[in-house]
Amino acid sequence: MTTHPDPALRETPGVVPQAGPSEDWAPGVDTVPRAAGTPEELQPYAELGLRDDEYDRIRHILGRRPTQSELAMYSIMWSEHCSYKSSKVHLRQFGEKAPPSDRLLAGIGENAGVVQVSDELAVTFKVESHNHPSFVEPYQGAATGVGGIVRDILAMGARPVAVMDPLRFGAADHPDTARVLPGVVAGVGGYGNCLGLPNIGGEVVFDPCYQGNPLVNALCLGVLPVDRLQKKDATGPGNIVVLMGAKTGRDGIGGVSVLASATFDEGSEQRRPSVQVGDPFMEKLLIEACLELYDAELVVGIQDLGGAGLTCALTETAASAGTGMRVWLERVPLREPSMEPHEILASESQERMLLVVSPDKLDAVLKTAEKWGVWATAIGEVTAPSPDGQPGRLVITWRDQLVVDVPPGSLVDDGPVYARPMREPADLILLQADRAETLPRPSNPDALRETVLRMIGSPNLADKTWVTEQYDRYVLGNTVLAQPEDSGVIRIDERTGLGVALSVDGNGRYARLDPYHGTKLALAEAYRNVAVTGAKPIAVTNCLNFGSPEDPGVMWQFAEAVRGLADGCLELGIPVTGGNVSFYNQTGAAAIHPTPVVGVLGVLDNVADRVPMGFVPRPAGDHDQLF
Amino acid sequence: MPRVVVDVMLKPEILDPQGQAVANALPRLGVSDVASVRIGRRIEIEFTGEPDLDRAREIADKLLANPVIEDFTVHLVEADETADARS
Amino acid sequence: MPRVVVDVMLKPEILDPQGQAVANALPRLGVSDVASVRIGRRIEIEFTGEPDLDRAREIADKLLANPVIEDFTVHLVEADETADARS
Amino acid sequence: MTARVGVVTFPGSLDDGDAARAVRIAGAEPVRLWHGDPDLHGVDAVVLPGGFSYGDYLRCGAIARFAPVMGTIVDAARGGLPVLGICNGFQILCEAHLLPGALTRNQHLHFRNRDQVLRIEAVGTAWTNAFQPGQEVLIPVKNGEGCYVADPATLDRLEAEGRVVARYVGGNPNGSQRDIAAITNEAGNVVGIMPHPEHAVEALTGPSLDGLGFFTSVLKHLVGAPA
Ligand SMILES: Nc1ncnc2c1ncn2[C@@H]1O[C@H](COP(=O)(O)OP(=O)(O)O)[C@@H](O)[C@H]1O
Repeated sequence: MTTHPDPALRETPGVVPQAGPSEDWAPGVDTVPRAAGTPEELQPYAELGLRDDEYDRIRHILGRRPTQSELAMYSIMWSEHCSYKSSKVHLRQFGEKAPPSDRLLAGIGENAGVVQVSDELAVTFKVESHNHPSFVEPYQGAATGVGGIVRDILAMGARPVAVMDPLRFGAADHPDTARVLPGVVAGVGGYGNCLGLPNIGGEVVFDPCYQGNPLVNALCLGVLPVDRLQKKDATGPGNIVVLMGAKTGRDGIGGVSVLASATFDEGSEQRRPSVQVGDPFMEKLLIEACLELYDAELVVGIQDLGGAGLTCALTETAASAGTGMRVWLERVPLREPSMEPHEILASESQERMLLVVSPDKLDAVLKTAEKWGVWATAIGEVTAPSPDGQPGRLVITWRDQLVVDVPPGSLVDDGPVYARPMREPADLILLQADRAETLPRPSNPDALRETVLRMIGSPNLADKTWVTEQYDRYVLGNTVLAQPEDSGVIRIDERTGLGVALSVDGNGRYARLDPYHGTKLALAEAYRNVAVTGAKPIAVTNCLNFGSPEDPGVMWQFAEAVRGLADGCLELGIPVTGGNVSFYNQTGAAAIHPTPVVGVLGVLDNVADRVPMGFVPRPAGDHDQLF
Repeated sequence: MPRVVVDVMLKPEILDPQGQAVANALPRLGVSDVASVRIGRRIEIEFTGEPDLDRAREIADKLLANPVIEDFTVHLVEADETADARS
Repeated sequence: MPRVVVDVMLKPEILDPQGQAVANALPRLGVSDVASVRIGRRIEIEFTGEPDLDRAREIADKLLANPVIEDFTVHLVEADETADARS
Repeated sequence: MTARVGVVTFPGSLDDGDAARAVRIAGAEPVRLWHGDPDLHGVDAVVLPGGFSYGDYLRCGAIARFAPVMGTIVDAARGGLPVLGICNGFQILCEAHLLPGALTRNQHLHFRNRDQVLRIEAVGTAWTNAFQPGQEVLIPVKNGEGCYVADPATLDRLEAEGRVVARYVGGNPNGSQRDIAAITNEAGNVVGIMPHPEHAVEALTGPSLDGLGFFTSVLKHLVGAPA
């Protein structure tokens, strides 16, 4: 049931062990029966980031202590990153205040929002952060950031057609910026160029507040025929669960390394890298393979593997369908055979997708994977909800040992939700009192000249060509506007000339002074940038980059920013269709400026009518420019 | 003049897409007995004076390798083992 | 298990901009006694059976090196000299 | 009868759709060819498009050269089939020894994408006969490994035989020796070019329409060529 990229090396089809899990305890593996029999065993839940009450809740849900694998899964799914536990209560406003829209085919909660733009076509777009990894390993961090957002777009049934990259670095003349910036730019370019996605815009901002915590946000735009929209639901008991793409290795499992069994030696810590390495070539093949599967209607459900790897993909697909799932974990193709169950479940190896396939289509799916040279392996099957109407359970075995038996919804939907304390930062009044009017102004021509020169020479206003030249803007042949324009414009239908305009903007300094209005300003800027091309803005995405939510001051900034964006969207009459929250952007106790980055998407019925920044002779003879 | 060679390889647990692509291509060349290929960098450093292993190690650590994903080793070679004189 | 290592370096007459960039960066790290830096590839091949130097040479000649611009050498190393076990 | 121009898709090809579009706009019928299929399906000419075949791992074009379709193309090219290699296609042609020399890492070490002026110097090839000698054209360049190198004897021979097809003008974007942007084989049917003519075929999306000349050239060539 596995295809190998090269037929010559293909393994003989594995037989799915149909027997039930064994009741014996396997040495070294923490099984469900073992967990039930050893309720007092101490578990490192605190090291995994779970609070006492969260751990108690897990025990309550399961009626026993969790196994190692289950503990790893809960710790990941209930983390801030996956559960949005601090932001959820605020983000609701995006839905509550959203104007009614008949264009929205998928909204918040899906991998990415999908907006219909013509009778036949829809577009999907989303911006996401990859800040921390990009500080540790700038090239790979940025590269895998692009790779991750592209898979989100792909999972909706869309062909990815363009990327953008809002970036923020520390001071331009700081030695560490010389390490981080070139690496990040090369990584964004290396991955996007190799995938064949034109880069149509972004931001490069320098501010000392990002010195130890650069912001690497990546946006991807995709296009799909309306009837190709994909769902993540693992519907249909008996359907096969297929893992497609790269092999699974120990990428990005630093977090769960405390679960290493005692058999691991001293050096084992070293074996658990928190950095992921991307393979854009594999992702390109994965894209083509997925699109071929969609067009042939071979998949029932699909989900990308992102931050929480298999754990997230398995639980989300099952939970959203209310079904259960039976998974044979040893069937996951591994890069390192010594991986343990909890490591396989937590791995963040890139370039993987989870498919739900009806049994009669399995062969065709494996053939398509083989044609494109990617692995595809049947690792499990969808099981029925329980007879009493309760959702099914996620049951995972490892070499016949039962290692996971959980209600999938408990990981996805029943995670903790916090209304964290908020307080206006104490220094805000002082900051706001330091008004622009009180600043010294150039009062004579020389001072004015000096000010102008200083502005022209400042990194934030300088020409960005050094960055943007490293990105392919031409590939796919549909780029109508890109750098240095206000918005990127992409033709999405060669026949009709239909196209979309996209802009991403943010200003951490404004948001620091007033997060509510600062966020509205970011929205307004992106909205204007799209509108001046001649496009009609129709949808919003956002990436909210903030410090620690456990800091009441940061939490207040966050709440204000969300309120500002929701109100702004209400006033402009366009919905937020998706986004991403990135907390804990700080060095020690010092948080970055609150940095909401807002992306606006607009539609152009005919891209030939776009208005570029410069003067352009029109066929009609009149020249026009909008400001 | 002897040189210092720094070999930088991805840590074994880190994905090496390059090595993998080469390994996957080998069957088409009729090669089927290769289990794995890993690709790293070989850096040859020539000093103005005596070759200095410690100095080379320092350069490798600071500049040539990223310890988060790579390991390196440093050793001396005689000039005639290096690129200048190959079969 | 011993492995075969193929070292591929640009021919000496071919400009190596990457090596040059590293050499140029060294003074900023306080290193001033380096005369030149050349950067090539180190390829570690693991065979399913016995390591096969001739086979490796053939692979290098066909695929791993481009004879127009590169030279290569091939040698055996014990596993403990390779990436798995570094200081 | 419209000419049929094959466009090869390797794993990792990216500009294959653009090349097919350019062929169509030039008035020919694009035929998609697959790397694993040695059959050329009776096409009259072949374009090896840009991209990152096999991820451009190891060396650009090094692995693609061994694709089944390349065996057929190499033979057919030796028999006179017009072949245009663009960017990654140029790299593949060099790796396959249909063209001399090699393409190495840009000297500034960065991927660079910009609109580039080229001077067309050889108009006798299958792919450049629509241009005037010395004509300057504006075409996007985008590559990380586009620095053309060959030994001095080879370079001298290319110059002497008029096989330098195009040179960079107004700045060399990658450090190529003698500003070489494109070369041809002795017979003039195989051309490798680093910049991307297929990205300069529509006013809406390209910096000019100059790229079309490469594709209309081959049609002219085919009409003149003995069947
Ligand atoms: N990281 C980046 N990636 C891609 N394009 C970028 C990036 N940074 C800036 N740009 C583009 O460069 C152009 C100029 O940017 P910027 O100086 O911020 O202009 P403005 O402030 O007028 O929007 C814009 O088209 C912008 O999209």
